[in-house]
Amino acid sequence: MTDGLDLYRGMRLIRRFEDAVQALFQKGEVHGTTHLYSGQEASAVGVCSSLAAGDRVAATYRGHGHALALGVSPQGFMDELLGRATGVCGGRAGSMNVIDLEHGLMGCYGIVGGTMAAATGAALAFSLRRQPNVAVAFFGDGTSNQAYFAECLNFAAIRSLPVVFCCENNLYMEYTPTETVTAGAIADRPRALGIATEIVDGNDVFAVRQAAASALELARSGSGPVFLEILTYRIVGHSRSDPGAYRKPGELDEWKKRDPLLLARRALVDEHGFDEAEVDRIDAEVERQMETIVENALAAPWPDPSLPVEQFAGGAR
Amino acid sequence: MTDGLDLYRGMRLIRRFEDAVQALFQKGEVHGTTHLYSGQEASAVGVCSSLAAGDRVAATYRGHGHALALGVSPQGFMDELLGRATGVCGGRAGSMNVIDLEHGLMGCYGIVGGTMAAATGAALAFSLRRQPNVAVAFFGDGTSNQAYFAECLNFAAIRSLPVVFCCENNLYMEYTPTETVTAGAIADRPRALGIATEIVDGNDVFAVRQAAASALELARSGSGPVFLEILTYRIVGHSRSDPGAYRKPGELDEWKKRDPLLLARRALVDEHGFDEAEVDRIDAEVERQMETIVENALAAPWPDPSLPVEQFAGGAR
Amino acid sequence: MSEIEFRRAIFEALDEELARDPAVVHFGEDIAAAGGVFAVTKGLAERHGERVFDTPISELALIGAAYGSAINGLRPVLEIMFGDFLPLVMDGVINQAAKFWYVSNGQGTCPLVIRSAVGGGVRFGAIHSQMPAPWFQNVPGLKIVAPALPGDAKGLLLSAIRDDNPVLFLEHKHLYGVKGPAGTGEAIPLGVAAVVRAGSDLTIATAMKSVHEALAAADELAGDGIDCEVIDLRTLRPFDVPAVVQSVERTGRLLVVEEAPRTGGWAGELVAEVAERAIGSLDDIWRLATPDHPIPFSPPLEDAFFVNAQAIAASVRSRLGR
Amino acid sequence: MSEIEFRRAIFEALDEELARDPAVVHFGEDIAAAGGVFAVTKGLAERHGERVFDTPISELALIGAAYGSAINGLRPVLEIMFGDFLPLVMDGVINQAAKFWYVSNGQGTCPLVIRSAVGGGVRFGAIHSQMPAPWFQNVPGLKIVAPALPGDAKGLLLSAIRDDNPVLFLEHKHLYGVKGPAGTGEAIPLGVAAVVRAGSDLTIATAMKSVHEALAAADELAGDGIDCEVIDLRTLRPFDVPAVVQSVERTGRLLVVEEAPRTGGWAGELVAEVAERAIGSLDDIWRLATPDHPIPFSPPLEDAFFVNAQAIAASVRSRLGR
Ligand SMILES: Cc1ncc(C[n+]2csc(CCOP(=O)(O)OP(=O)(O)O)c2C)c(N)n1
Ligand SMILES: Cc1ncc(C[n+]2csc(CCOP(=O)(O)OP(=O)(O)O)c2C)c(N)n1
Ligand SMILES: [Mg+2]
Ligand SMILES: [Mg+2]
Repeated sequence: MTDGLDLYRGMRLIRRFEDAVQALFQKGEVHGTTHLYSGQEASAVGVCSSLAAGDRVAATYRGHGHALALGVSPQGFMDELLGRATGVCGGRAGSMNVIDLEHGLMGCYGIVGGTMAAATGAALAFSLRRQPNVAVAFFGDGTSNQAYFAECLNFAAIRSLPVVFCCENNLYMEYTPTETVTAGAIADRPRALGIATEIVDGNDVFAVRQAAASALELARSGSGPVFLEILTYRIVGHSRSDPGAYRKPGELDEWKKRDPLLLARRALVDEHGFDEAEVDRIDAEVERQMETIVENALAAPWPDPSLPVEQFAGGAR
Repeated sequence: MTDGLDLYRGMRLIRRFEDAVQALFQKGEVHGTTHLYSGQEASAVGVCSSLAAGDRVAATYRGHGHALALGVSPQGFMDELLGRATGVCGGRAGSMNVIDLEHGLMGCYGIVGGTMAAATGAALAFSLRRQPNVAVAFFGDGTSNQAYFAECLNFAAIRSLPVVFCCENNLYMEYTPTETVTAGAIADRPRALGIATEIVDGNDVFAVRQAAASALELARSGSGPVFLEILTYRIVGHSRSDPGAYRKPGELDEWKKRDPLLLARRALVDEHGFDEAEVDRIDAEVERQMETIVENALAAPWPDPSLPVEQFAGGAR
Repeated sequence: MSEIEFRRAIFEALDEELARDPAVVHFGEDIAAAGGVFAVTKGLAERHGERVFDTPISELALIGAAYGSAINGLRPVLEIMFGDFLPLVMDGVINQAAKFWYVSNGQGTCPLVIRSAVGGGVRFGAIHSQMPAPWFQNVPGLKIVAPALPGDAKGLLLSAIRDDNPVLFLEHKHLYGVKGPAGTGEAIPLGVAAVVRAGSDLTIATAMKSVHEALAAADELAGDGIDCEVIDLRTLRPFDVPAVVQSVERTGRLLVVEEAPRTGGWAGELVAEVAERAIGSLDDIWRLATPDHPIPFSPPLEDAFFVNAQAIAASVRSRLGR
Repeated sequence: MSEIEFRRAIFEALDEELARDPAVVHFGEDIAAAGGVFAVTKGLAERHGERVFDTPISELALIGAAYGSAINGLRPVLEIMFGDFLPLVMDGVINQAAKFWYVSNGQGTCPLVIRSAVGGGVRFGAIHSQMPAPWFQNVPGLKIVAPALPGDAKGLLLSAIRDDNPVLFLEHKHLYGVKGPAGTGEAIPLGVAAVVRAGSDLTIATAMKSVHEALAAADELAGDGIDCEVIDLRTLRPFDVPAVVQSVERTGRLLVVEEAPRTGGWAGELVAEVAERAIGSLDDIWRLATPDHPIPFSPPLEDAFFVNAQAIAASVRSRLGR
């Protein structure tokens, strides 16, 4: 995936996928809770479009966007969210814990900081096996105060592990403004460890892609971890039950003016020489794609609870 | 405790106490393991001599020095190390886990980083109760990579808690040189959080005392935590079973030339106008004090294992 | 008698203790300004000011803050949002809080409470549905409280906050919306079980959401002429073993129902206690718990995974040969 | 048959697996250059280069590194120096490693081993003497191995490293210096108990250091005409319940001896399993464990705290009315 339209399509798919999830939620077809990625699409698409075969990604509970950007089947993912047997994890994982190794998705991690741990471990494997791959951890701004953050940054740094830490700073940790519980600037933390650190406009997919490409190259070259702080905003609730009262007045509207899809569309037309019509066509294609996906998902079979489940890999003992 | 001779006496007591522990260990009178403080005395004495009534200290498994500097009874402490009923914790705690609230010792913590957690909590209590006290955490250089370190620094910083974090940098974490597993400089970590940070010669008790006094004053004033990096060296093994092979050639000898007791003695005579004889007298007094302590400790009664033990504070349920 | 919602019962206990005792404080992630992700603490911060506050996502620092302040004059109540995150505070609980009183030789106490939302059946998947009680059941010095009924939730939380030991207070997500008799609103002692249904053929001992399942099963079984006694354990550490033994000595049969993987859960502990003490009076003893694998997300898988009233009734019938 | 020291048995298993399989790596605090605080891994780094390495004091990152590398082609063996520090890796074990295979629906496995020195009796006090097995006994997907004999230690560690599941491998500090028959030096399957002494009056099931205590007690009791069968469980998750039930069906009595606080330990689980399956064949069933408080440092207190051969023999005599 390399051209601008592809990046746009990737983002559009995520946005419409999340819209569909939200609608299905309201209809009672998706159960439990979901954490939508809407507004942050440029981060996942910008980073994941720069990966090489064999690279691994650790995504969060807010992982739909990362998964789709990695090429995980949107059908299989939607089926998973609906708990169907045809889901990428057979319905076992649900929204927060999807794993799809074939597409480089090590997992979506429900524990804040878990992605950093997982990616650090993957990078350790790459490093010791002399495998020319990079591991990517996505996580939020609030994660910068969690134990795994500091321990993993240091561990990756001292072993010069090929890992790119992608901090998606959307200003909030659930409903609490991160700045109110965070001392200093997030980017100063990796810097204090001597880790190469860059801050990037997370709503500009081209900027993210460029920053990610450099970061991945640097990490792949063996010079150690790279930290990207990706400034973005979540234009939907944290999860299903979000009270929403925490946003500063006008903030949401301001950020909606910088919606990554809007920005990308504008750039494609104004700078990359595409027609509006071409972009519209993508929208229409994604629309149809999502319709089919939702339809199929709703018709997909449920897993059979009467099937026996082994306790351990490799047999009962 | 304010005059130079008192500081010297405090350090001398610790040194000879540790020597006595070591001797008793070799005789099989102290069991298990101990982590001696020899070489680092200026840190405990410099910091603890500046505390106010009601301040609290969290010490490590290498806590004999901190305890004695706080004024914990050397007899009670030695009895504890020998597992006697007359020990400050009745023999329940032993070398690594002593608690003596009366003297401000919240505990000696066997888990690396545990002191930072405990002191942060104490400072939270002081802060919410508007109590004009400061909590002090002692910990080592190796602790800077442990989870509690980063989480507690941030927590203390955002709540402007009255806590002084005293990092006793003795270059090693057990047998591993800390620099080999630590990215960047330790002091840059609190600095990245905007925490007031100072590095001090940890073998110069006067320097430590001065830095500690300022740090305590700052923390007490409500302006938030302070971080002191106290550069020192452990001139004995990490614990009983130390193989010792990790030290760089000549390193130990170099540091012994800067033994805090030597430096203090020199300063007392050269700068503070005391006679060598006065200092010698202290040595002799401490010598006699330690003899009595050891004698008493060896004669102290054992706890009675047949006494009933409650499961919970406040009764069986 | 007036009714109270489980969620509200928790709120009232917190609110009253905060009002009564200036040493009580409550903190956790998103509990103050937003009122908690399960809307339990809405309005609490407005009422009690700085003693109710939001924290960073720093579970290790939080348990440290709770422990350190508890041994220095506060009575902190810490919320760990989901029970699944409790492993992050285990070091603080095991190696600091639960040891303090004993190791200090009684110099001081460590009165802290950890509130946490636990349990499954709400489609939250493998990492937001677990039952942490068994992870903590071998920690001396710790109490574990696990209410089933709204009135109990309040009375037990009052006692937990007043208790001088560290207490893990488990709130089953499924129960937050449940209403029940408010009771007296007074403190209920920890460590005391309640017979919530008297019966003579069989004792079912359980806790939290499973109490409701057991009661429903008992209703169903009554139709088959099987008369179940149902015991709500209420406290999982220490168990009220005498209450269970007493009941079993009458009924001769004990079924322990637990919402946690079968192997290594607290049901085993209770079965062992009773077997050791009352093997002579026992005709039968067994447990029902979940399978030994993580909690599946998919609704049909999750529904089959947990032990519900039907499963309890079926098991009782089969074990009694009916 | 040749003899081997327990410590050396661990070394050999690590050494052989590192040599056999390039995916095996070993890391932890002070294990490489210094050879470990219990001198178990001396020389291992020299023999296997960068695959054996020292780490910072970062237990959360370590379990992350183990988990992340295990699902990406390595077979990491992580040392957590003392079992008392294992709470710091519990999140990684519970929420990452032990769930991976199931939640991924079998897409991949997570073959990792955590070695840890556990247990008391060596005057290390309350925070360096604990038995972590019970904290982990309710974690589906995890295996727990707990050898008593040097030959077993090697064979079981070989199997643990080759196993495709996360395995917690517990090494009792007291056993490091113990010597015993080397055995074949081959892998010994996990989950299989061993009858280390045959007997007909009573079954004693136990693990680790307590196996040695039980054997000594059995010798003593033989003098009184009480013939004990001693079962070394060897694996604590999953238990070899059939082996214990089989034995109990012959002897009619089961004593489970555990080195951990009595309440909520694994002995309760085993007693419950056996009671549920074999209550008809049981004349008696009970456990011996430590008191429910932290481990005291003082030698006389610590000696009285742990269950030794004398305590086992005395309990058997009293329970059998001799
Ligand atoms: C260890 C842990 N603590 C708390 C939570 C509950 N929780 C889930 S998401 C979240 C906020 C995370 O904020 P951030 O890292 O900024 O990511 P975002 O959700 O904004 O993408 C919290 C507190 C958790 N999942 N894990
Ligand atoms: C969480 C934890 N991990 C490991 C240990 C084992 N350990 C005890 S002391 C020590 C080294 C600590 O080094 P440092 O912080 O520099 O303190 P020092 O001993 O040098 O004073 C280690 C690794 C521990 N006690 N706790
Ligand atoms: Mg955020
Ligand atoms: Mg050090």
